[in-house]
Amino acid sequence: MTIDTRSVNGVTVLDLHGKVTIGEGSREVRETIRELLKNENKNILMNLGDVSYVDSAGIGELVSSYTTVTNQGGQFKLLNLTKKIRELLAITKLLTVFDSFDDETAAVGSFS
Amino acid sequence: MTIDTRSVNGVTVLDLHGKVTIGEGSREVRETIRELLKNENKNILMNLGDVSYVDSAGIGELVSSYTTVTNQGGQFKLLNLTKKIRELLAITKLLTVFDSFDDETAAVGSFS
Amino acid sequence: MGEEIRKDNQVHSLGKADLHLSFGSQFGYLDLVQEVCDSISRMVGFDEDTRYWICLSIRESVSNAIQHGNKMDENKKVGIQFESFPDRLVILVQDEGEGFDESQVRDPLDPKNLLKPGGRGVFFVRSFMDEVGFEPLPGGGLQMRMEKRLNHKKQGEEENDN
Amino acid sequence: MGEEIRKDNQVHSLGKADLHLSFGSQFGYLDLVQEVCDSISRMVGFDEDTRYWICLSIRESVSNAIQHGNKMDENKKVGIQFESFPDRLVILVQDEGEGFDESQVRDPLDPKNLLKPGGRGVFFVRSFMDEVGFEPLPGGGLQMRMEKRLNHKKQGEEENDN
Ligand SMILES: Nc1ncnc2c1ncn2[C@@H]1O[C@H](COP(=O)(O)OP(=O)(O)O)[C@@H](O)[C@H]1O
Ligand SMILES: Nc1ncnc2c1ncn2[C@@H]1O[C@H](COP(=O)(O)OP(=O)(O)O)[C@@H](O)[C@H]1O
Repeated sequence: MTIDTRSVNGVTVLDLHGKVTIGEGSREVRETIRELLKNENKNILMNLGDVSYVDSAGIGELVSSYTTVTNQGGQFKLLNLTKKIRELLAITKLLTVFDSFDDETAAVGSFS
Repeated sequence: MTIDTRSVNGVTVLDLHGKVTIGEGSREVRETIRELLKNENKNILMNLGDVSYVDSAGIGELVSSYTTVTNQGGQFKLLNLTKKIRELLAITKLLTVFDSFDDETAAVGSFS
Repeated sequence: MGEEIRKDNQVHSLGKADLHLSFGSQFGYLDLVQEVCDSISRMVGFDEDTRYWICLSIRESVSNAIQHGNKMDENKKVGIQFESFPDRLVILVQDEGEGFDESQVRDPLDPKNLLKPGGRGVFFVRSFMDEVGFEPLPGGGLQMRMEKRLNHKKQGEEENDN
Repeated sequence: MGEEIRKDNQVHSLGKADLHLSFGSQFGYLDLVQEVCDSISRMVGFDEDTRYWICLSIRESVSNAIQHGNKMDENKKVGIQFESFPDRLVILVQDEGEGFDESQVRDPLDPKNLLKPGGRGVFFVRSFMDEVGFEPLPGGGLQMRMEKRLNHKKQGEEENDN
Protein backbone atom coordinates (compact mmCIF):
# COMPACT_ATOMS: atom_id res chain seq x y z
CA MET A 1 0.00 0.00 0.00
CA THR A 2 1.20 3.49 -0.80
CA ILE A 3 -0.36 6.85 0.02
CA ASP A 4 0.04 10.00 -2.07
CA THR A 5 -0.86 13.25 -0.32
CA ARG A 6 -2.18 16.27 -2.24
CA SER A 7 -3.60 19.58 -1.14
CA VAL A 8 -6.63 20.89 -3.07
CA ASN A 9 -8.29 24.17 -1.93
CA GLY A 10 -7.42 23.58 1.69
CA VAL A 11 -8.47 19.94 1.63
CA THR A 12 -5.86 17.20 1.98
CA VAL A 13 -6.56 14.45 -0.51
CA LEU A 14 -5.03 11.06 0.33
CA ASP A 15 -4.76 8.81 -2.73
CA LEU A 16 -4.47 5.24 -1.49
CA HIS A 17 -2.97 2.66 -3.82
CA GLY A 18 -3.01 -1.10 -3.33
CA LYS A 19 -4.39 -3.19 -0.52
CA VAL A 20 -5.64 -2.06 2.87
CA THR A 21 -5.63 -5.32 4.80
CA ILE A 22 -4.41 -6.84 8.03
CA GLY A 23 -0.67 -6.43 8.37
CA GLU A 24 -0.53 -4.22 5.31
CA GLY A 25 -1.31 -0.54 5.10
CA SER A 26 -3.06 -0.13 8.43
CA ARG A 27 -0.07 1.43 10.15
CA GLU A 28 0.59 3.67 7.17
CA VAL A 29 -2.94 5.07 7.20
CA ARG A 30 -2.81 5.73 10.91
CA GLU A 31 0.57 7.47 10.77
CA THR A 32 -0.44 9.63 7.83
CA ILE A 33 -3.61 10.77 9.59
CA ARG A 34 -1.68 11.49 12.79
CA GLU A 35 0.92 13.59 10.94
CA LEU A 36 -1.78 15.57 9.15
CA LEU A 37 -3.65 16.36 12.36
CA LYS A 38 -0.40 17.37 14.07
CA ASN A 39 0.10 19.92 11.30
CA GLU A 40 -3.46 21.20 11.66
CA ASN A 41 -4.66 19.65 8.40
CA LYS A 42 -8.12 18.68 9.53
CA ASN A 43 -10.04 18.47 6.25
CA ILE A 44 -9.23 15.08 4.89
CA LEU A 45 -10.58 13.37 1.78
CA MET A 46 -9.52 9.76 1.31
CA ASN A 47 -9.54 8.55 -2.31
CA LEU A 48 -10.15 4.79 -2.46
CA GLY A 49 -10.47 4.57 -6.25
CA ASP A 50 -7.15 2.77 -6.64
CA VAL A 51 -7.53 0.46 -3.64
CA SER A 52 -7.42 -3.11 -4.91
CA TYR A 53 -8.48 -4.96 -1.80
CA VAL A 54 -9.96 -4.25 1.63
CA ASP A 55 -10.70 -6.70 4.45
CA SER A 56 -12.30 -6.16 7.87
CA ALA A 57 -9.06 -4.65 9.17
CA GLY A 58 -9.10 -2.19 6.26
CA ILE A 59 -12.69 -1.22 7.02
CA GLY A 60 -11.50 -0.76 10.61
CA GLU A 61 -8.86 1.69 9.36
CA LEU A 62 -11.50 3.77 7.62
CA VAL A 63 -13.52 3.84 10.83
CA SER A 64 -10.60 4.79 13.05
CA SER A 65 -9.46 7.46 10.57
CA TYR A 66 -12.96 8.87 10.74
CA THR A 67 -13.18 8.85 14.52
CA THR A 68 -9.65 10.22 15.00
CA VAL A 69 -10.22 13.15 12.64
CA THR A 70 -13.74 13.87 13.91
CA ASN A 71 -12.61 13.78 17.56
CA GLN A 72 -10.07 16.50 16.74
CA GLY A 73 -12.78 18.68 15.23
CA GLY A 74 -11.88 17.85 11.64
CA GLN A 75 -13.83 16.41 8.73
CA PHE A 76 -13.08 13.03 7.12
CA LYS A 77 -14.77 12.03 3.87
CA LEU A 78 -14.39 9.30 1.28
CA LEU A 79 -13.92 9.55 -2.48
CA ASN A 80 -14.45 6.87 -5.14
CA LEU A 81 -15.71 3.90 -3.16
CA THR A 82 -15.22 0.70 -5.15
CA LYS A 83 -18.25 -1.58 -5.49
CA LYS A 84 -16.71 -4.05 -3.06
CA ILE A 85 -15.93 -1.43 -0.41
CA ARG A 86 -19.40 0.03 -0.79
CA GLU A 87 -20.84 -3.44 -0.24
CA LEU A 88 -18.76 -3.98 2.91
CA LEU A 89 -19.73 -0.56 4.28
CA ALA A 90 -23.38 -1.29 3.51
CA ILE A 91 -23.56 -4.59 5.39
CA THR A 92 -21.72 -3.09 8.37
CA LYS A 93 -24.16 -0.13 8.42
CA LEU A 94 -21.28 2.30 7.91
CA LEU A 95 -22.42 3.69 4.57
CA THR A 96 -24.48 6.37 6.28
CA VAL A 97 -21.70 7.18 8.74
CA PHE A 98 -19.32 8.29 6.00
CA ASP A 99 -19.82 11.21 3.65
CA SER A 100 -18.76 9.79 0.32
CA PHE A 101 -18.40 11.15 -3.22
CA ASP A 102 -17.69 9.96 -6.73
CA ASP A 103 -16.59 13.38 -7.97
CA GLU A 104 -13.49 15.02 -6.55
CA THR A 105 -14.54 18.61 -7.21
CA ALA A 106 -17.88 18.06 -5.49
CA ALA A 107 -16.11 16.29 -2.64
CA VAL A 108 -13.56 19.09 -2.11
CA GLY A 109 -16.33 21.72 -2.39
CA SER A 110 -18.34 19.97 0.32
CA PHE A 111 -15.81 20.78 3.05
CA SER A 112 -17.04 23.84 4.95
CA MET B 1 -6.10 -25.25 -25.65
CA THR B 2 -7.79 -24.47 -28.94
CA ILE B 3 -6.58 -24.96 -32.49
CA ASP B 4 -7.58 -22.81 -35.46
CA THR B 5 -6.90 -24.31 -38.87
CA ARG B 6 -6.20 -22.12 -41.93
CA SER B 7 -5.07 -22.93 -45.44
CA VAL B 8 -2.45 -20.63 -46.99
CA ASN B 9 -1.09 -21.41 -50.48
CA GLY B 10 -1.46 -25.14 -50.02
CA VAL B 11 0.02 -25.10 -46.53
CA THR B 12 -2.18 -25.87 -43.53
CA VAL B 13 -1.44 -23.41 -40.74
CA LEU B 14 -2.44 -24.53 -37.25
CA ASP B 15 -2.77 -21.62 -34.83
CA LEU B 16 -2.48 -23.04 -31.32
CA HIS B 17 -3.91 -21.01 -28.45
CA GLY B 18 -3.36 -21.64 -24.77
CA LYS B 19 -1.42 -24.33 -22.98
CA VAL B 20 0.06 -27.50 -24.43
CA THR B 21 0.67 -29.53 -21.30
CA ILE B 22 0.02 -32.94 -19.82
CA GLY B 23 -3.69 -33.70 -19.78
CA GLU B 24 -4.43 -30.60 -21.81
CA GLY B 25 -4.16 -30.16 -25.53
CA SER B 26 -2.08 -33.23 -26.31
CA ARG B 27 -5.02 -35.24 -27.58
CA GLU B 28 -6.28 -32.26 -29.58
CA VAL B 29 -2.97 -31.83 -31.39
CA ARG B 30 -2.76 -35.52 -32.21
CA GLU B 31 -6.32 -35.70 -33.53
CA THR B 32 -5.94 -32.59 -35.65
CA ILE B 33 -2.75 -33.92 -37.24
CA ARG B 34 -4.37 -37.29 -37.90
CA GLU B 35 -7.41 -35.70 -39.59
CA LEU B 36 -5.18 -33.53 -41.79
CA LEU B 37 -3.08 -36.46 -42.94
CA LYS B 38 -6.22 -38.50 -43.64
CA ASN B 39 -7.33 -35.70 -45.97
CA GLU B 40 -3.94 -35.60 -47.68
CA ASN B 41 -2.94 -32.27 -46.14
CA LYS B 42 0.73 -33.02 -45.63
CA ASN B 43 2.27 -29.54 -45.48
CA ILE B 44 1.73 -28.42 -41.93
CA LEU B 45 2.93 -25.24 -40.25
CA MET B 46 2.28 -25.04 -36.52
CA ASN B 47 2.03 -21.50 -35.16
CA LEU B 48 3.07 -21.41 -31.48
CA GLY B 49 2.98 -17.62 -31.10
CA ASP B 50 -0.12 -17.69 -28.90
CA VAL B 51 0.88 -20.71 -26.82
CA SER B 52 1.06 -19.61 -23.20
CA TYR B 53 2.70 -22.65 -21.65
CA VAL B 54 4.46 -25.83 -22.71
CA ASP B 55 5.80 -28.63 -20.50
CA SER B 56 7.70 -31.81 -21.41
CA ALA B 57 4.47 -33.45 -22.59
CA GLY B 58 3.89 -30.45 -24.88
CA ILE B 59 7.39 -30.75 -26.31
CA GLY B 60 6.57 -34.43 -26.81
CA GLU B 61 3.53 -33.40 -28.86
CA LEU B 62 5.68 -31.29 -31.16
CA VAL B 63 8.02 -34.23 -31.63
CA SER B 64 5.27 -36.75 -32.35
CA SER B 65 3.55 -34.32 -34.73
CA TYR B 66 6.85 -34.02 -36.53
CA THR B 67 7.49 -37.74 -36.75
CA THR B 68 3.89 -38.59 -37.70
CA VAL B 69 3.84 -36.06 -40.56
CA THR B 70 7.35 -36.89 -41.75
CA ASN B 71 6.67 -40.63 -41.70
CA GLN B 72 3.75 -40.03 -44.08
CA GLY B 73 5.97 -38.12 -46.46
CA GLY B 74 4.78 -34.70 -45.35
CA GLN B 75 6.55 -31.63 -44.01
CA PHE B 76 6.03 -30.26 -40.49
CA LYS B 77 7.46 -26.87 -39.52
CA LEU B 78 7.12 -24.44 -36.64
CA LEU B 79 6.21 -20.76 -36.64
CA ASN B 80 6.76 -18.17 -33.90
CA LEU B 81 8.58 -20.07 -31.19
CA THR B 82 8.28 -18.29 -27.87
CA LYS B 83 11.50 -17.68 -25.93
CA LYS B 84 10.56 -20.37 -23.43
CA ILE B 85 9.76 -22.98 -26.09
CA ARG B 86 12.99 -22.14 -27.91
CA GLU B 87 14.89 -22.66 -24.68
CA LEU B 88 13.25 -26.03 -24.06
CA LEU B 89 13.95 -27.16 -27.64
CA ALA B 90 17.54 -25.97 -27.29
CA ILE B 91 18.35 -27.95 -24.14
CA THR B 92 16.69 -31.07 -25.57
CA LYS B 93 18.72 -30.71 -28.80
CA LEU B 94 15.54 -30.45 -30.83
CA LEU B 95 16.11 -26.96 -32.16
CA THR B 96 18.01 -28.32 -35.16
CA VAL B 97 15.44 -31.06 -35.77
CA PHE B 98 12.65 -28.58 -36.46
CA ASP B 99 12.52 -26.08 -39.29
CA SER B 100 11.27 -22.94 -37.57
CA PHE B 101 10.35 -19.44 -38.70
CA ASP B 102 9.40 -16.08 -37.26
CA ASP B 103 7.74 -14.85 -40.45
CA GLU B 104 4.65 -16.57 -41.80
CA THR B 105 5.18 -15.64 -45.46
CA ALA B 106 8.72 -16.98 -45.40
CA ALA B 107 7.52 -20.09 -43.58
CA VAL B 108 4.73 -20.80 -46.08
CA GLY B 109 7.09 -20.11 -48.97
CA SER B 110 9.62 -22.62 -47.63
CA PHE B 111 7.34 -25.60 -48.28
CA SER B 112 8.38 -27.23 -51.53
CA MET C 1 -10.78 -18.67 -44.16
CA GLY C 2 -10.42 -19.57 -40.51
CA GLU C 3 -12.26 -22.82 -40.00
CA GLU C 4 -12.09 -23.18 -36.27
CA ILE C 5 -11.75 -26.50 -34.53
CA ARG C 6 -12.61 -25.60 -30.99
CA LYS C 7 -11.70 -28.45 -28.72
CA ASP C 8 -12.81 -29.18 -25.23
CA ASN C 9 -10.64 -27.16 -22.91
CA GLN C 10 -12.34 -28.44 -19.79
CA VAL C 11 -10.11 -31.52 -19.53
CA HIS C 12 -8.71 -29.95 -16.38
CA SER C 13 -11.92 -29.56 -14.44
CA LEU C 14 -11.86 -31.49 -11.21
CA GLY C 15 -13.86 -34.48 -10.20
CA LYS C 16 -13.82 -33.77 -6.52
CA ALA C 17 -11.56 -31.09 -5.14
CA ASP C 18 -9.85 -32.07 -1.92
CA LEU C 19 -6.83 -29.99 -1.08
CA HIS C 20 -4.95 -29.35 2.11
CA LEU C 21 -2.64 -26.45 2.83
CA SER C 22 -0.64 -25.65 5.94
CA PHE C 23 1.91 -22.99 6.84
CA GLY C 24 3.47 -21.06 9.71
CA SER C 25 1.53 -18.14 11.20
CA GLN C 26 2.51 -15.24 8.97
CA PHE C 27 0.20 -12.73 7.29
CA GLY C 28 2.52 -13.00 4.29
CA TYR C 29 0.65 -16.15 3.25
CA LEU C 30 -2.74 -14.44 2.99
CA ASP C 31 -2.41 -13.54 -0.70
CA LEU C 32 -1.36 -17.08 -1.52
CA VAL C 33 -4.30 -18.45 0.45
CA GLN C 34 -6.60 -16.15 -1.46
CA GLU C 35 -5.18 -17.31 -4.80
CA VAL C 36 -5.58 -20.97 -3.86
CA CYS C 37 -9.11 -20.29 -2.65
CA ASP C 38 -9.94 -18.55 -5.89
CA SER C 39 -8.55 -21.41 -7.99
CA ILE C 40 -10.40 -24.06 -6.03
CA SER C 41 -13.68 -22.18 -6.00
CA ARG C 42 -13.32 -21.54 -9.74
CA MET C 43 -12.84 -25.27 -10.30
CA VAL C 44 -15.90 -25.98 -8.18
CA GLY C 45 -17.88 -23.62 -10.38
CA PHE C 46 -18.50 -20.42 -8.43
CA ASP C 47 -18.77 -17.18 -10.41
CA GLU C 48 -16.22 -14.42 -9.99
CA ASP C 49 -18.25 -12.34 -7.59
CA THR C 50 -19.11 -15.25 -5.31
CA ARG C 51 -15.47 -16.35 -5.34
CA TYR C 52 -14.48 -12.88 -4.19
CA TRP C 53 -16.67 -13.12 -1.10
CA ILE C 54 -15.75 -16.73 -0.35
CA CYS C 55 -12.07 -15.86 -0.45
CA LEU C 56 -12.51 -12.69 1.60
CA SER C 57 -14.16 -14.93 4.20
CA ILE C 58 -11.23 -17.35 4.13
CA ARG C 59 -8.80 -14.43 4.52
CA GLU C 60 -10.73 -13.26 7.58
CA SER C 61 -10.77 -16.73 9.05
CA VAL C 62 -7.04 -17.27 8.43
CA SER C 63 -6.21 -13.80 9.77
CA ASN C 64 -8.02 -14.72 12.98
CA ALA C 65 -6.28 -18.10 13.15
CA ILE C 66 -2.90 -16.35 12.85
CA GLN C 67 -3.67 -13.42 15.13
CA HIS C 68 -6.08 -14.66 17.78
CA GLY C 69 -5.56 -18.42 17.57
CA ASN C 70 -1.80 -18.78 17.13
CA LYS C 71 -1.02 -15.32 18.55
CA MET C 72 1.41 -14.58 15.70
CA ASP C 73 3.70 -17.44 16.73
CA GLU C 74 5.34 -18.38 13.42
CA ASN C 75 6.07 -21.87 14.72
CA LYS C 76 2.37 -22.56 15.12
CA LYS C 77 0.66 -23.78 11.97
CA VAL C 78 -2.53 -22.80 10.25
CA GLY C 79 -4.18 -25.63 8.31
CA ILE C 80 -6.77 -25.18 5.57
CA GLN C 81 -8.79 -27.99 4.06
CA PHE C 82 -10.82 -27.41 0.90
CA GLU C 83 -13.40 -30.10 0.11
CA SER C 84 -15.78 -29.86 -2.78
CA PHE C 85 -19.06 -31.69 -3.21
CA PRO C 86 -21.37 -31.54 -6.23
CA ASP C 87 -23.48 -28.85 -4.57
CA ARG C 88 -21.11 -27.09 -2.19
CA LEU C 89 -17.60 -26.20 -1.07
CA VAL C 90 -16.54 -26.85 2.52
CA ILE C 91 -13.52 -25.07 3.94
CA LEU C 92 -11.96 -25.87 7.31
CA VAL C 93 -9.45 -23.49 8.90
CA GLN C 94 -7.49 -24.86 11.83
CA ASP C 95 -5.21 -23.18 14.35
CA GLU C 96 -3.31 -24.28 17.43
CA GLY C 97 -5.00 -21.85 19.80
CA GLU C 98 -7.35 -22.07 22.77
CA GLY C 99 -10.52 -21.21 20.90
CA PHE C 100 -12.96 -18.62 22.28
CA ASP C 101 -16.47 -18.14 23.52
CA GLU C 102 -18.47 -17.02 20.52
CA SER C 103 -21.26 -15.64 22.70
CA GLN C 104 -18.76 -13.07 23.95
CA VAL C 105 -18.11 -11.71 20.44
CA ARG C 106 -19.74 -8.33 20.16
CA ASP C 107 -22.25 -7.48 17.45
CA PRO C 108 -20.62 -4.99 15.06
CA LEU C 109 -24.05 -3.66 14.04
CA ASP C 110 -24.95 -2.65 17.60
CA PRO C 111 -24.88 1.19 17.57
CA LYS C 112 -22.42 1.21 20.47
CA ASN C 113 -19.97 -0.89 18.41
CA LEU C 114 -20.50 0.80 15.06
CA LEU C 115 -17.42 3.01 15.40
CA LYS C 116 -15.14 0.39 16.95
CA PRO C 117 -12.09 -0.22 14.75
CA GLY C 118 -12.27 -4.04 14.99
CA GLY C 119 -14.72 -6.85 15.36
CA ARG C 120 -16.09 -7.28 11.82
CA GLY C 121 -14.17 -10.37 10.64
CA VAL C 122 -16.45 -13.15 11.86
CA PHE C 123 -19.42 -11.01 10.86
CA PHE C 124 -18.13 -10.89 7.27
CA VAL C 125 -17.68 -14.66 7.23
CA ARG C 126 -21.24 -15.16 8.49
CA SER C 127 -22.52 -12.70 5.89
CA PHE C 128 -20.91 -14.37 2.90
CA MET C 129 -20.86 -18.08 3.75
CA ASP C 130 -23.94 -20.29 4.16
CA GLU C 131 -22.85 -22.27 7.20
CA VAL C 132 -20.26 -21.25 9.76
CA GLY C 133 -19.23 -23.03 12.92
CA PHE C 134 -16.37 -23.31 15.40
CA GLU C 135 -15.33 -26.57 17.00
CA PRO C 136 -12.41 -27.61 19.19
CA LEU C 137 -10.00 -30.07 17.56
CA PRO C 138 -9.45 -33.41 19.29
CA GLY C 139 -5.70 -32.85 19.61
CA GLY C 140 -6.11 -29.23 20.73
CA GLY C 141 -6.67 -26.12 18.66
CA LEU C 142 -9.70 -24.60 16.99
CA GLN C 143 -11.39 -25.43 13.71
CA MET C 144 -13.58 -22.97 11.87
CA ARG C 145 -15.90 -24.72 9.42
CA MET C 146 -17.36 -22.78 6.52
CA GLU C 147 -19.69 -24.01 3.82
CA LYS C 148 -20.82 -22.35 0.61
CA ARG C 149 -23.52 -23.85 -1.56
CA LEU C 150 -23.45 -23.56 -5.33
CA ASN C 151 -26.26 -21.59 -7.01
CA HIS C 152 -27.34 -20.08 -3.79
CA LYS C 153 -27.69 -16.33 -3.63
CA LYS C 154 -26.76 -14.52 -0.47
CA GLN C 155 -26.03 -10.99 0.57
CA GLY C 156 -23.29 -9.43 -1.48
CA GLU C 157 -23.70 -11.59 -4.56
CA GLU C 158 -26.16 -9.39 -6.39
CA GLU C 159 -23.56 -6.70 -6.99
CA ASN C 160 -21.46 -6.75 -10.11
CA ASP C 161 -17.72 -6.83 -10.06
CA ASN C 162 -15.95 -3.60 -9.48
CA MET D 1 1.58 19.32 -5.72
CA GLY D 2 1.93 15.63 -5.21
CA GLU D 3 4.15 15.15 -2.19
CA GLU D 4 4.47 11.41 -2.07
CA ILE D 5 4.71 9.49 1.15
CA ARG D 6 5.89 6.10 -0.03
CA LYS D 7 5.54 3.63 2.77
CA ASP D 8 7.13 0.28 3.19
CA ASN D 9 5.01 -2.20 1.30
CA GLN D 10 7.21 -5.13 2.19
CA VAL D 11 5.44 -5.80 5.48
CA HIS D 12 4.28 -9.04 3.94
CA SER D 13 7.62 -10.55 3.07
CA LEU D 14 8.16 -13.86 4.76
CA GLY D 15 10.63 -14.74 7.46
CA LYS D 16 10.92 -18.38 6.56
CA ALA D 17 8.53 -19.94 4.09
CA ASP D 18 7.34 -23.36 5.10
CA LEU D 19 4.22 -24.49 3.33
CA HIS D 20 2.65 -27.85 2.75
CA LEU D 21 0.09 -28.74 0.11
CA SER D 22 -1.61 -32.04 -0.61
CA PHE D 23 -4.35 -33.13 -3.00
CA GLY D 24 -5.79 -36.09 -4.88
CA SER D 25 -4.07 -37.23 -8.07
CA GLN D 26 -5.65 -35.03 -10.72
CA PHE D 27 -3.86 -32.99 -13.39
CA GLY D 28 -6.46 -30.30 -12.71
CA TYR D 29 -4.36 -29.16 -9.74
CA LEU D 30 -1.25 -28.44 -11.82
CA ASP D 31 -2.10 -24.80 -12.49
CA LEU D 32 -2.82 -24.23 -8.82
CA VAL D 33 0.49 -25.89 -7.90
CA GLN D 34 2.25 -23.63 -10.37
CA GLU D 35 0.61 -20.52 -8.87
CA VAL D 36 1.55 -21.55 -5.34
CA CYS D 37 5.09 -22.31 -6.49
CA ASP D 38 5.33 -18.91 -8.14
CA SER D 39 4.06 -17.10 -5.03
CA ILE D 40 6.43 -18.94 -2.71
CA SER D 41 9.44 -18.49 -4.95
CA ARG D 42 8.58 -14.80 -5.36
CA MET D 43 8.49 -14.45 -1.57
CA VAL D 44 11.84 -16.21 -1.33
CA GLY D 45 13.27 -13.70 -3.78
CA PHE D 46 13.71 -15.45 -7.13
CA ASP D 47 13.36 -13.32 -10.27
CA GLU D 48 10.55 -13.94 -12.72
CA ASP D 49 12.58 -16.00 -15.14
CA THR D 50 14.04 -18.27 -12.47
CA ARG D 51 10.57 -18.72 -10.97
CA TYR D 52 9.31 -19.85 -14.36
CA TRP D 53 11.86 -22.66 -14.55
CA ILE D 54 11.47 -23.66 -10.90
CA CYS D 55 7.72 -23.96 -11.33
CA LEU D 56 8.01 -25.82 -14.62
CA SER D 57 10.21 -28.30 -12.73
CA ILE D 58 7.60 -28.65 -9.99
CA ARG D 59 4.91 -29.22 -12.61
CA GLU D 60 7.01 -31.99 -14.17
CA SER D 61 7.64 -33.57 -10.80
CA VAL D 62 3.96 -33.42 -9.80
CA SER D 63 2.87 -34.73 -13.21
CA ASN D 64 5.12 -37.73 -12.68
CA ALA D 65 3.84 -38.23 -9.14
CA ILE D 66 0.25 -38.27 -10.44
CA GLN D 67 0.93 -40.33 -13.58
CA HIS D 68 3.75 -42.73 -12.75
CA GLY D 69 3.68 -42.72 -8.94
CA ASN D 70 -0.03 -42.72 -8.12
CA LYS D 71 -1.05 -44.11 -11.53
CA MET D 72 -3.86 -41.57 -11.84
CA ASP D 73 -5.65 -42.95 -8.79
CA GLU D 74 -7.54 -39.89 -7.49
CA ASN D 75 -7.68 -41.40 -4.01
CA LYS D 76 -3.90 -41.38 -3.78
CA LYS D 77 -2.44 -38.11 -2.62
CA VAL D 78 0.40 -35.98 -3.87
CA GLY D 79 2.15 -33.96 -1.17
CA ILE D 80 4.33 -30.93 -1.77
CA GLN D 81 6.48 -29.28 0.85
CA PHE D 82 8.06 -25.88 0.21
CA GLU D 83 10.83 -24.88 2.60
CA SER D 84 12.83 -21.71 2.24
CA PHE D 85 16.23 -20.97 3.70
CA PRO D 86 18.14 -17.68 3.45
CA ASP D 87 20.08 -18.97 0.45
CA ARG D 88 17.79 -21.55 -1.15
CA LEU D 89 14.37 -23.08 -1.68
CA VAL D 90 13.82 -26.79 -1.09
CA ILE D 91 10.78 -28.49 -2.60
CA LEU D 92 9.73 -32.04 -1.79
CA VAL D 93 7.16 -33.85 -3.94
CA GLN D 94 5.73 -37.03 -2.50
CA ASP D 95 3.56 -39.72 -4.04
CA GLU D 96 2.17 -43.07 -2.87
CA GLY D 97 3.81 -45.12 -5.61
CA GLU D 98 6.48 -47.78 -5.82
CA GLY D 99 9.31 -45.55 -6.95
CA PHE D 100 11.54 -46.51 -9.87
CA ASP D 101 15.09 -47.29 -10.82
CA GLU D 102 16.58 -44.04 -12.01
CA SER D 103 19.41 -45.81 -13.80
CA GLN D 104 16.77 -47.25 -16.14
CA VAL D 105 15.57 -43.79 -17.21
CA ARG D 106 16.73 -43.20 -20.76
CA ASP D 107 18.79 -40.18 -21.75
CA PRO D 108 16.60 -37.92 -23.92
CA LEU D 109 19.71 -36.44 -25.58
CA ASP D 110 20.86 -39.82 -26.86
CA PRO D 111 20.31 -39.67 -30.66
CA LYS D 112 18.22 -42.82 -30.55
CA ASN D 113 15.85 -41.16 -28.05
CA LEU D 114 15.76 -37.71 -29.65
CA LEU D 115 12.49 -38.33 -31.48
CA LYS D 116 10.75 -40.23 -28.70
CA PRO D 117 7.58 -38.44 -27.63
CA GLY D 118 8.24 -38.82 -23.88
CA GLY D 119 11.05 -38.98 -21.40
CA ARG D 120 12.04 -35.34 -20.95
CA GLY D 121 10.39 -34.52 -17.60
CA VAL D 122 13.11 -35.55 -15.16
CA PHE D 123 15.66 -34.11 -17.59
CA PHE D 124 13.97 -30.69 -17.37
CA VAL D 125 13.98 -30.87 -13.58
CA ARG D 126 17.69 -31.71 -13.57
CA SER D 127 18.36 -28.88 -16.02
CA PHE D 128 16.64 -26.16 -14.01
CA MET D 129 17.16 -27.17 -10.37
CA ASP D 130 20.50 -27.28 -8.56
CA GLU D 131 20.01 -30.51 -6.61
CA VAL D 132 17.63 -33.32 -7.47
CA GLY D 133 17.19 -36.64 -5.73
CA PHE D 134 14.70 -39.45 -5.25
CA GLU D 135 14.26 -41.27 -1.97
CA PRO D 136 11.74 -43.83 -0.71
CA LEU D 137 9.49 -42.59 2.10
CA PRO D 138 9.55 -44.52 5.40
CA GLY D 139 5.83 -45.25 5.27
CA GLY D 140 5.91 -46.18 1.56
CA GLY D 141 5.85 -43.95 -1.48
CA LEU D 142 8.47 -41.87 -3.27
CA GLN D 143 9.85 -38.45 -2.48
CA MET D 144 11.51 -36.27 -5.09
CA ARG D 145 13.70 -33.63 -3.47
CA MET D 146 14.60 -30.51 -5.44
CA GLU D 147 16.72 -27.60 -4.35
CA LYS D 148 17.27 -24.22 -5.96
CA ARG D 149 19.87 -21.78 -4.67
CA LEU D 150 19.32 -18.03 -4.76
CA ASN D 151 21.66 -15.96 -6.96
CA HIS D 152 22.89 -18.97 -8.76
CA LYS D 153 22.74 -18.95 -12.54
CA LYS D 154 21.96 -22.12 -14.39
CA GLN D 155 20.93 -23.10 -17.86
CA GLY D 156 17.83 -21.30 -18.98
CA GLU D 157 18.10 -18.31 -16.71
CA GLU D 158 20.01 -16.09 -19.05
CA GLU D 159 17.06 -15.73 -21.41
CA ASN D 160 14.61 -12.93 -20.93
CA ASP D 161 10.94 -13.52 -20.44
CA ASN D 162 8.92 -14.18 -23.49
N1 LIG E 1 -9.28 -18.39 15.63
C1 LIG E 1 -9.60 -17.71 16.75
N2 LIG E 1 -9.04 -18.01 17.94
C2 LIG E 1 -9.35 -17.33 19.07
N3 LIG E 1 -10.22 -16.29 19.08
C3 LIG E 1 -10.81 -15.94 17.94
C4 LIG E 1 -10.53 -16.61 16.71
N4 LIG E 1 -11.29 -16.02 15.74
C5 LIG E 1 -11.97 -15.03 16.34
N5 LIG E 1 -11.69 -14.96 17.65
C6 LIG E 1 -12.27 -14.02 18.64
O1 LIG E 1 -13.40 -13.41 18.07
C7 LIG E 1 -13.23 -11.99 18.09
C8 LIG E 1 -13.91 -11.36 16.88
O2 LIG E 1 -13.18 -11.67 15.71
P1 LIG E 1 -13.40 -10.78 14.44
O3 LIG E 1 -14.85 -10.63 14.22
O4 LIG E 1 -12.61 -11.37 13.34
O5 LIG E 1 -12.84 -9.35 14.81
P2 LIG E 1 -11.34 -8.89 15.16
O6 LIG E 1 -10.42 -9.94 14.65
O7 LIG E 1 -11.22 -7.59 14.47
O8 LIG E 1 -11.29 -8.77 16.65
C9 LIG E 1 -11.74 -11.75 18.15
O9 LIG E 1 -11.43 -10.50 18.71
C10 LIG E 1 -11.29 -12.92 19.00
O10 LIG E 1 -11.45 -12.63 20.36
N1 LIG F 1 7.14 -40.34 -9.32
C1 LIG F 1 7.50 -41.39 -10.10
N2 LIG F 1 7.12 -42.65 -9.78
C2 LIG F 1 7.46 -43.72 -10.56
N3 LIG F 1 8.20 -43.59 -11.69
C3 LIG F 1 8.60 -42.36 -12.07
C4 LIG F 1 8.29 -41.21 -11.30
N4 LIG F 1 8.83 -40.13 -11.92
C5 LIG F 1 9.45 -40.60 -13.01
N5 LIG F 1 9.32 -41.94 -13.12
C6 LIG F 1 9.88 -42.82 -14.18
O1 LIG F 1 10.84 -42.10 -14.89
C7 LIG F 1 10.53 -42.08 -16.28
C8 LIG F 1 10.98 -40.79 -16.92
O2 LIG F 1 10.17 -39.72 -16.48
P1 LIG F 1 10.12 -38.38 -17.31
O3 LIG F 1 11.50 -37.98 -17.62
O4 LIG F 1 9.29 -37.41 -16.57
O5 LIG F 1 9.43 -38.78 -18.69
P2 LIG F 1 7.94 -39.29 -18.97
O6 LIG F 1 7.09 -38.90 -17.80
O7 LIG F 1 7.58 -38.55 -20.23
O8 LIG F 1 8.05 -40.77 -19.16
C9 LIG F 1 9.04 -42.29 -16.32
O9 LIG F 1 8.62 -42.85 -17.57
C10 LIG F 1 8.82 -43.26 -15.17
O10 LIG F 1 9.12 -44.56 -15.54
